[in-house]
Amino acid sequence: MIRVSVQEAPLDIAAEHRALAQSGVGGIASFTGLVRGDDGVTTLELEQYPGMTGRMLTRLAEQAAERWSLAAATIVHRVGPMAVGDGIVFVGTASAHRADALEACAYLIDRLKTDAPFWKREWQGGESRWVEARACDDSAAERWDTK
Amino acid sequence: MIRVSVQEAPLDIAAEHRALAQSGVGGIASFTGLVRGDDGVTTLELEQYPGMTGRMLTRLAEQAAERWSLAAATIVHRVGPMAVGDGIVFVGTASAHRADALEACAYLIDRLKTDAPFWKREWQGGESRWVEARACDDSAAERWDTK
Amino acid sequence: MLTILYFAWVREAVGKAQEEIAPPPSVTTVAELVGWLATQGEGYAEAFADPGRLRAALDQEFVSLDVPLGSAREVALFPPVTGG
Amino acid sequence: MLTILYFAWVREAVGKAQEEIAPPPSVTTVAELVGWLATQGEGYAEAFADPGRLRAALDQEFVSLDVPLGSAREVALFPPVTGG
Repeated sequence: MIRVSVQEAPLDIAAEHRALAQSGVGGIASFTGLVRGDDGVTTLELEQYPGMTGRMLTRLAEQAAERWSLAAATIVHRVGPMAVGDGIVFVGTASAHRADALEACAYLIDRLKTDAPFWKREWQGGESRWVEARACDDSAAERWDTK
Repeated sequence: MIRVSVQEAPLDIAAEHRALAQSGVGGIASFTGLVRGDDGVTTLELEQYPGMTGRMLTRLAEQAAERWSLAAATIVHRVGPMAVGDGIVFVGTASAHRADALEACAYLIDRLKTDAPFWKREWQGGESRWVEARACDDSAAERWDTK
Repeated sequence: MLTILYFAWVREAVGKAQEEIAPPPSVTTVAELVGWLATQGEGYAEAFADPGRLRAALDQEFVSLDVPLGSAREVALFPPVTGG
Repeated sequence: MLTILYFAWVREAVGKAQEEIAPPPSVTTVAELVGWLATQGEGYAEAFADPGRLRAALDQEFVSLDVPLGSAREVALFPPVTGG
């Protein structure tokens, strides 16, 4: 069962875990990306390409479900303004095999960083700057191609 | 920051995530093991070696913190009777680097299966049986020795 | 007519999120569209001066800048993505 | 005097969780302790008949059955662990 959400509402980690547990299997892996307060950042803003984001996240979840034995996969990505410490993205996988759950979770967060049309902007008080893409995210995503 | 708990109370996944987020870093990985309802199991019971469990879990978390760059690591293991769908164990790691968080999380759950003195007993109505150790858990734990 | 969408600092430099455009017939690839857009005014010049900083999608699929526009109806131009 | 702890089905077969025992001087290793315990009654015979099914800890550290008891105060005997 695949669940994808692009939402302004805060992540509800307990609810996402409960929904994944409905699949009845033995293990749930998750990764949550959080807003860091580095360099005096006060607010993070996430812009998306509406329409394309949901479709790309669904495709990533389907690819993970083809590659690993998953009973369920969830991707929730927030958009709009968020505070330091808030969750930006939640990726969760449920599987009878813990290695499958953990690897699929790593795959999803790595690919999401390069394959989903979101853009981060950091605010420090009244000043803002668009976050630059990182080369290490490209190589993290590519390692799944060579396997 | 290391947090270890062996408890009868249900896992509180949201609270564990909030505590890990206090570390201020960008990512939290977690793995939650759940009671499966296979083969008509109605209740799972967990026995521990009191005193030794807490120390072994703390040692595992310390080993993970030496091996990966972690801002925080949490291991919570339930004991006593639990229902189908309940969480048995929660492993959570916080890191500035998502690969560190995910790998350390995989390490902790793999090692915990072989290095912590817990025993599972499955109840099917009034009948019970002790769960047998699985060879695949030994090999999953050993893969971390050869790296 | 093409629907063109701009995101992040490209949107801010251009000063709009979306527009309908009929580029000249000489524009057949995404890169040529970018080059042509760069001549359409000050904000456009700023947004499209360095194609190396840009990424694109045709009808909501990522493409490299050298692909033909073909029969695409929606072109999006934006910086490398930074979600997750 | 040794404190001996039993867990899981070993505890159930023996019929107790813990006891204080002074084994004879000929018992110097964990395996020898297991062999001696197997002679201490019906439940013990059942619990300790097959040392291959048993694991042990000395003073709360896992050990293999061939190690000497040494100056350990607490010996635990149990099946392979199945937590997590």
